[in-house]
Amino acid sequence: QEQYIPALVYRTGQFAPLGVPWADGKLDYYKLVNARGGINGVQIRYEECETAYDTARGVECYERLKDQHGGAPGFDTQSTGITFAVSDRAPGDKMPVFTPGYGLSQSVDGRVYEWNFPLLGTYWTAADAMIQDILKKEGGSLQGKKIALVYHDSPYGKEPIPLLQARAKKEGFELILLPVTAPGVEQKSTWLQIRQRRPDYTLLWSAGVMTPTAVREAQATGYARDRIYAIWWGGSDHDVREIGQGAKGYNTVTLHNTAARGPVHDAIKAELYDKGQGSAASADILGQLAHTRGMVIAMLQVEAIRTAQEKFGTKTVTPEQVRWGFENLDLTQERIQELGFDGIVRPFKTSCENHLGEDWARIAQWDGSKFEVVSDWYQADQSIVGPLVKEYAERDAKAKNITPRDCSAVE
Amino acid sequence: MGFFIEAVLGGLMTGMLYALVALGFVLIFKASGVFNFAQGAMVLFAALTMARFSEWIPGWFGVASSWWTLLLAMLIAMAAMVVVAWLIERLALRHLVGQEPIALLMATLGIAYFLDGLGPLLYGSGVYGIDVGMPKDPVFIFENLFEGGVMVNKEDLYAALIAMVLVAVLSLFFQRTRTGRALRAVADDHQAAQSIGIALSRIWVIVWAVAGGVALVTGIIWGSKAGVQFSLSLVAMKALPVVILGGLTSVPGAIVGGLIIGLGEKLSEIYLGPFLGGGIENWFAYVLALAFLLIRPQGLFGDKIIDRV
Amino acid sequence: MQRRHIGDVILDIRNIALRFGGVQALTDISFDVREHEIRAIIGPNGAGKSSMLNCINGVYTPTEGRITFRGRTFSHMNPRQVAEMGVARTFQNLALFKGMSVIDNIMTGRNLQIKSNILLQALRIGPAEREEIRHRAFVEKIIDFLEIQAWRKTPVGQLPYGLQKRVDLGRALAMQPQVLLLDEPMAGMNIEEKQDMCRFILEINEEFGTTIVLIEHDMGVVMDISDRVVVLDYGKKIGDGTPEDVRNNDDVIRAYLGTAH
Amino acid sequence: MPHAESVPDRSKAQTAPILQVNGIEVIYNHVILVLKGVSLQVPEGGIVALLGGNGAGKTTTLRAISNLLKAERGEVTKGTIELRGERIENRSPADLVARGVVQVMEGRHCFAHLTIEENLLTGSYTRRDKAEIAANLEKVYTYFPRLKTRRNSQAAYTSGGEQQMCAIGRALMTNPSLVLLDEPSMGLAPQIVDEVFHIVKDLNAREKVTFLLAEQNTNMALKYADYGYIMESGRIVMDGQAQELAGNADVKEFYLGMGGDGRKSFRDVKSYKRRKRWLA
Amino acid sequence: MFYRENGQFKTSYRADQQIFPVAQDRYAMLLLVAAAFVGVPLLATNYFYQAVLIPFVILALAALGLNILVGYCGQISLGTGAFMAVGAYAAYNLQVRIDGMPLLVCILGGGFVAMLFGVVFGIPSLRIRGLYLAVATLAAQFFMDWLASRAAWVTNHSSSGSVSARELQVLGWHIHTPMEKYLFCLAILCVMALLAKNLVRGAIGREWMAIRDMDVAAAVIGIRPVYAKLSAFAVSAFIVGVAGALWGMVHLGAWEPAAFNLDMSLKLLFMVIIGGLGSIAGAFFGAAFFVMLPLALTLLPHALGVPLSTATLSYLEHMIFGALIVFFLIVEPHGLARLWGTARQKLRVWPFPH
Ligand SMILES: Nc1ncnc2c1ncn2[C@@H]1O[C@H](COP(=O)(O)OP(=O)(O)OP(=O)(O)O)[C@@H](O)[C@H]1O
Ligand SMILES: Nc1ncnc2c1ncn2[C@@H]1O[C@H](COP(=O)(O)OP(=O)(O)OP(=O)(O)O)[C@@H](O)[C@H]1O
Ligand SMILES: [Mg+2]
Ligand SMILES: [Mg+2]
Repeated sequence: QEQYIPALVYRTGQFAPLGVPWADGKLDYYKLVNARGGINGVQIRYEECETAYDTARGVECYERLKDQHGGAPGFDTQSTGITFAVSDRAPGDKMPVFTPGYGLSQSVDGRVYEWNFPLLGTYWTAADAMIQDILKKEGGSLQGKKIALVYHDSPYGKEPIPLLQARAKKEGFELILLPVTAPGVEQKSTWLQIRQRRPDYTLLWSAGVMTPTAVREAQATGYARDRIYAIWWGGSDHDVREIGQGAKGYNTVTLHNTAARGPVHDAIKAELYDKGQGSAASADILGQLAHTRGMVIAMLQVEAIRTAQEKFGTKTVTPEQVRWGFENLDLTQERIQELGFDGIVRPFKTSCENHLGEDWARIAQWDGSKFEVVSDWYQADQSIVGPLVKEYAERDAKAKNITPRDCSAVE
Repeated sequence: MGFFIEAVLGGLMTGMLYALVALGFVLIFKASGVFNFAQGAMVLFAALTMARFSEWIPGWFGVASSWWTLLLAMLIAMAAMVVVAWLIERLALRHLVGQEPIALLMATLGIAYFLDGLGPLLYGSGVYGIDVGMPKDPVFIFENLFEGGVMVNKEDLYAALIAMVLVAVLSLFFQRTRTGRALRAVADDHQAAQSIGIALSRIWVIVWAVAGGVALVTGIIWGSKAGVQFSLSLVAMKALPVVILGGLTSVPGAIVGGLIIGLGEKLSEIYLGPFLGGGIENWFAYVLALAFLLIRPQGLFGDKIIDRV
Repeated sequence: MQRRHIGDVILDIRNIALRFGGVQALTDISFDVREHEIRAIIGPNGAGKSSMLNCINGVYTPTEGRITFRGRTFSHMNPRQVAEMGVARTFQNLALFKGMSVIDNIMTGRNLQIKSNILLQALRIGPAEREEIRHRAFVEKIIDFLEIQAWRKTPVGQLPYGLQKRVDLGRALAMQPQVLLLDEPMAGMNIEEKQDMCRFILEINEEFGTTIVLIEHDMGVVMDISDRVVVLDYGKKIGDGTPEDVRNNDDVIRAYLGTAH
Repeated sequence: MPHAESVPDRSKAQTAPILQVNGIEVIYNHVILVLKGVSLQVPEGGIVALLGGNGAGKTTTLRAISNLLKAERGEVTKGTIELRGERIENRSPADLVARGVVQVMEGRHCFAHLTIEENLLTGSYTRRDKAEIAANLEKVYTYFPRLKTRRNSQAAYTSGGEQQMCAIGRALMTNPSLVLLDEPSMGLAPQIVDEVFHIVKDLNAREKVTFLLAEQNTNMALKYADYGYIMESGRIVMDGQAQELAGNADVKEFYLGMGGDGRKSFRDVKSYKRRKRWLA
Repeated sequence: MFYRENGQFKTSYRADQQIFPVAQDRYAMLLLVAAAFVGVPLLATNYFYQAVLIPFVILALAALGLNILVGYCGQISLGTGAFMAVGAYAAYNLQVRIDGMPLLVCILGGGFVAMLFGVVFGIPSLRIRGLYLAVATLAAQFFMDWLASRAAWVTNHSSSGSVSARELQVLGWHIHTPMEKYLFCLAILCVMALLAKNLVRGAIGREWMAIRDMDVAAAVIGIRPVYAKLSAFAVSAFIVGVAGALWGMVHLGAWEPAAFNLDMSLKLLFMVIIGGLGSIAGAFFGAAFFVMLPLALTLLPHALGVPLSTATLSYLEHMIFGALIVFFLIVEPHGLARLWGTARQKLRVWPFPH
């Protein structure tokens, strides 16, 4: 018996440098699960579908794979755009969409977004963690400070804006918005504006070539790199490796413990790479941000399937059952240890209202040759994020004619 | 004031970088009447070849990267571009003699697809660096005149110089040499050029190889700024308004167009952008080009469009 | 053969000058064209004959001078106005619509008369369709007249040169013009084809009374069919009169005819 | 070395054919059969006229010889073409120019954006000797003084006749031994037509350049040519010495416009009975 | 020998002016339409609808619109994606902001707004020509990209700039299933194609082609370039706008500005050129080519079980795709429609070679 899992990936196109290790991470974890005997004895049968980060192609993949081999247990689309497109189809198709660390921030609200699971954290989590770190550096007050957001001009890049606006109101800093048109190979005017307005900190919501270009421009305009905070997609080794010393001090926020290696990495090395079965070209990839992120995402999915299996007592599970699994995921510290992810993720528990679980993030800094974690764990401030999620989710519910579920009635 | 000068200088130097890309378009258009949409793909391909070989060669010879390994990598990349030029002529252009410009444009789009696939297939899809020792940190001039001085980016300055030299050499080549004249003849009328013994295939290989060389220079400069990755091919889009503003057929036009677009783009983004929500430079460049074209439909320096009855 | 009655001046050209940058294409040209006559313009290559026609029908704007057409004087016009006033022309270097069939090319000549709007045309109901058929019938008559029935649906780009010239003439005729300007209608034809062309021109002139202004290099043709001839050289008028006058004019012989004729 | 090759062997007798076309068939676009077996010979140092009405296939024949068909999506499907005994169907046009065969295309085809002088100079693309090029240029200017006065204007802005001269001059710049001349008289003033034919004759006599010319102006062509072929609908229907042809009754009637009693006025052709050949 | 028009004499100009003068063509066409409406729904799977049929129908419509501009009027446009986007966002806004707005009105309204947009961006064509114009139309593309992500009212103040359509229904018919979506789009396509065909074979179509082939001559016979060009932009943008509305509202359901980016514009231009400029059928051929080929390239290795990595396959796909485009251009620069025409001509003389 097999459990089918489709994997949307982008190994080509603009964002391939990120997509390739991400995809390899997912695959490596599936392989590891299989090598360890499968999910409760059920082997995973995975299939890749290339999206090239293109929404139309992603939708095509989704349509093609969703009903294959007894139904897919959910999609990790790896793209904000594809998530939007698929989220609208998901309720009709009864298909869970899980977007750890990306996607729609308000889909935390499981009453409205029954089928979406932004586990571990959203862009609001990331933005809030950055502000908290800055607050700490500034001794608790941002009154009169200026913070710039340099963002990829797309839905992805715009996600943190509502949160930052709320934070700006609360902390009394000025928020400067500087959109960069995709792909972002040319950012001279953006950085000249930064030079002109001299923000105290700059947050970077970048992707692909936009990241190294931004760091180079910061260097060329003499903007201190240690005042830049990038979202996790701008925090891979390959984003700054070529810049080396020039990027020293550059910060990024991470959902899991970047660069930390848990026992699971050793297991993958021993079970796969040492036997020549690894997905990436060499075991050097192990421990890199995007690869580990892929592993974490695959792990969450496998855990949701396992939860569903145990609840419904079947071997292969239907998408609806997996949805239940996602909604009742309880990743305890023991379980994390058992899986070999200790030090990488922290325990959390999802529920009908809360499809996120708990969001833990921390800051890592480039020391000239690698990323080092430099902060403690942060969690988004619920007094700010909570109302935002509620407001946006309710607005969406109205627009799409969704009656929010009554969670007290859900078992 | 100091900042304004900085913005102007920044704009002008960015403009020179655009001009470099634009030059590739102009070359091929001037010599064959083909609007080469594959220029961006050629930039990427050349840069990838250069980046990979400059990384591999020190490994093969067991030496540290130095000027001669870079030079060798550059020669290999140039050779690769000549081969590409030759193949393009052999397999595509030769069979499309005398077709409509738009069919040729589409063919170059096909070539772009092909190269976009081939490059990463051969060289991988990671981010690679090209380090030809371009200085990265800013320098400040006029520090006694303005507070904080005027910041100039040395890398841009070098790049602008290289662009200028290339343009000068190519202008002379077109106006003064036998081959230059033949190139212009081919652009006007493929058939007539053939009828008087101009071997189209040779001409085309030459132009495409030269355009490949320009692509290589472009690739090295942009690649050393942003790293060599897939998106590098998109710098070509930034050069399009430059090409039409300067005139499709004018080598000096590429420079002047580049300067105007670079400057207009940066100033508009910095001084106008905040009122419109930012991110306007992309379309503003086109609007600027359009404004000029309404006055001179063939671009500032382009050959006049001739229609007689 | 019965001669037509040649009427009053229909087209009067006064002191036309035309300059392109440094090239003075036309200098102070004046001549007139009478109703129903066949007026030829001759002159060496580059004399400015085509430019003259271009001035008349609004493709070029003369730098100086006036043109009076049926009592209305103008110094510059746009081509559409000229077309509406009933002036049609053919071109020296074929200016046909290469991608279209012969019928469609000639139908374009009827476009000024088409009244139904774009919506009616899209739906192609009632009046639009009837109008289309009416014009089609007219065009078929022209096709019969020019004897090109066999090529009605061929794209004109594929026709031999001589036939293209006829289609060009057909397109102009479809406008039912009062004045027809012909720019070297017989270039590149052999005798027989020239004879055909002459036949068409004479028939048009006689049967519809169309006034014709003709540029032609074949002196045989010019001498035989034109009523009066203007001679241009280097943008200047060097002769004007009946074919006989012109043939014996020394200036004309020197500048144009050469001694061989 | 192509240069040496292109210089014809002048000592050979005039009769040896420089060009021999044997039964060629040409198809356009894979479907339109235009030449249906055309054979002809051009003797070294001769002037041969190819006559025929519109659409007879004259241009196509010339294009087949100079191998310019490809760009028109046409191809030679049968027959052979030989230049001095060597098969040339698969030679590129540039090769042929190097061998001394050049075509002056119908409809001028000057390089619109180049000046007249640059147009002429492109003609010497296959030549390398600077002195020779300069001499050739002078020669062309002496043949066509009008070009000299317009040497710095862009070709597109010159009149039709000037462009025709430019096209011929440009071909002469290649130092040809065989010129394929397509409708040289089209659109030229009578004086210039005379001039052009004079020049042809002159070049032929003085420099032993061979000409194959396609013409509608039968009168002129037969006056200057040695030999003539008459084409109709893709076939050669008649050939012979120029004088013979000029004297032939049918030719007189159909191509020279002369009935039994001399030239007819164009005004009278209305009543003139024609045979309809269009539908042949 | 069976496919020929011999013996089918036309006794009136009306008969001669039919869209398909050859009777066999007429029957074939009727059969095809019947098959599309009745046959396909009997056979197709949901995936086939979503991945092939619906995109095909909508892209064919967009290509049809673009072909009017590029193929018939000779104005090359790289801004088609923008026209589609305008259609989509306008339709979306009509639907969300005005309660009870019928879907058809939304979609046609989208077309109408796109038409206005098209006319505005068509104005430069009065002066600028050829490739200059082509590049200049990119202004429309980048402007729309910017507007959609910057102006909040365009996306009805959605925080992230992505929007999703509401429920679709026409006269009480709820369009839910892929089959219903397909039939809805197909019906619109058929109507539009018929209207477009009427236009291009009528007076206005001749004006467009005249402007395309030789604008000076066109002006001399009294065609106003302003009217001809702008009407081509208007009609084209209208059709493209409707296609955009369908693409957004019916096919995607939810979309972000990138759905109508430059890539879309280039693809559509590809379609009309590979399909055949200046031919209604060309739009269909082109769209079919573009929908099927990448899919075939993706599925083929799967079917054959070739063990290549996703990335390698994807790059090979790119290369093959590029190579095939060049190949088709070489085989027939005038597009698949012309290839089809030549084939028919051969069929007409079959079994004789010429
Ligand atoms: N658009 C233009 N721009 C510049 N010069 C022009 C233009 N049109 C014509 N000329 C010049 O004006 C002069 C007259 O040209 P035109 O075409 O009227 O001559 P033509 O008498 O018709 O000669 P042909 O008999 O050879 O056709 C020529 O010298 C030509 O170069
Ligand atoms: N590119 C083409 N595609 C299709 N048919 C063509 C093409 N070129 C020429 N033809 C056809 O071939 C036939 C012969 O044409 P060709 O040009 O050789 O005639 P010609 O004798 O030179 O006539 P003219 O005196 O008018 O120049 C004509 O019927 C023409 O329609
Ligand atoms: Mg003229
Ligand atoms: Mg000919």
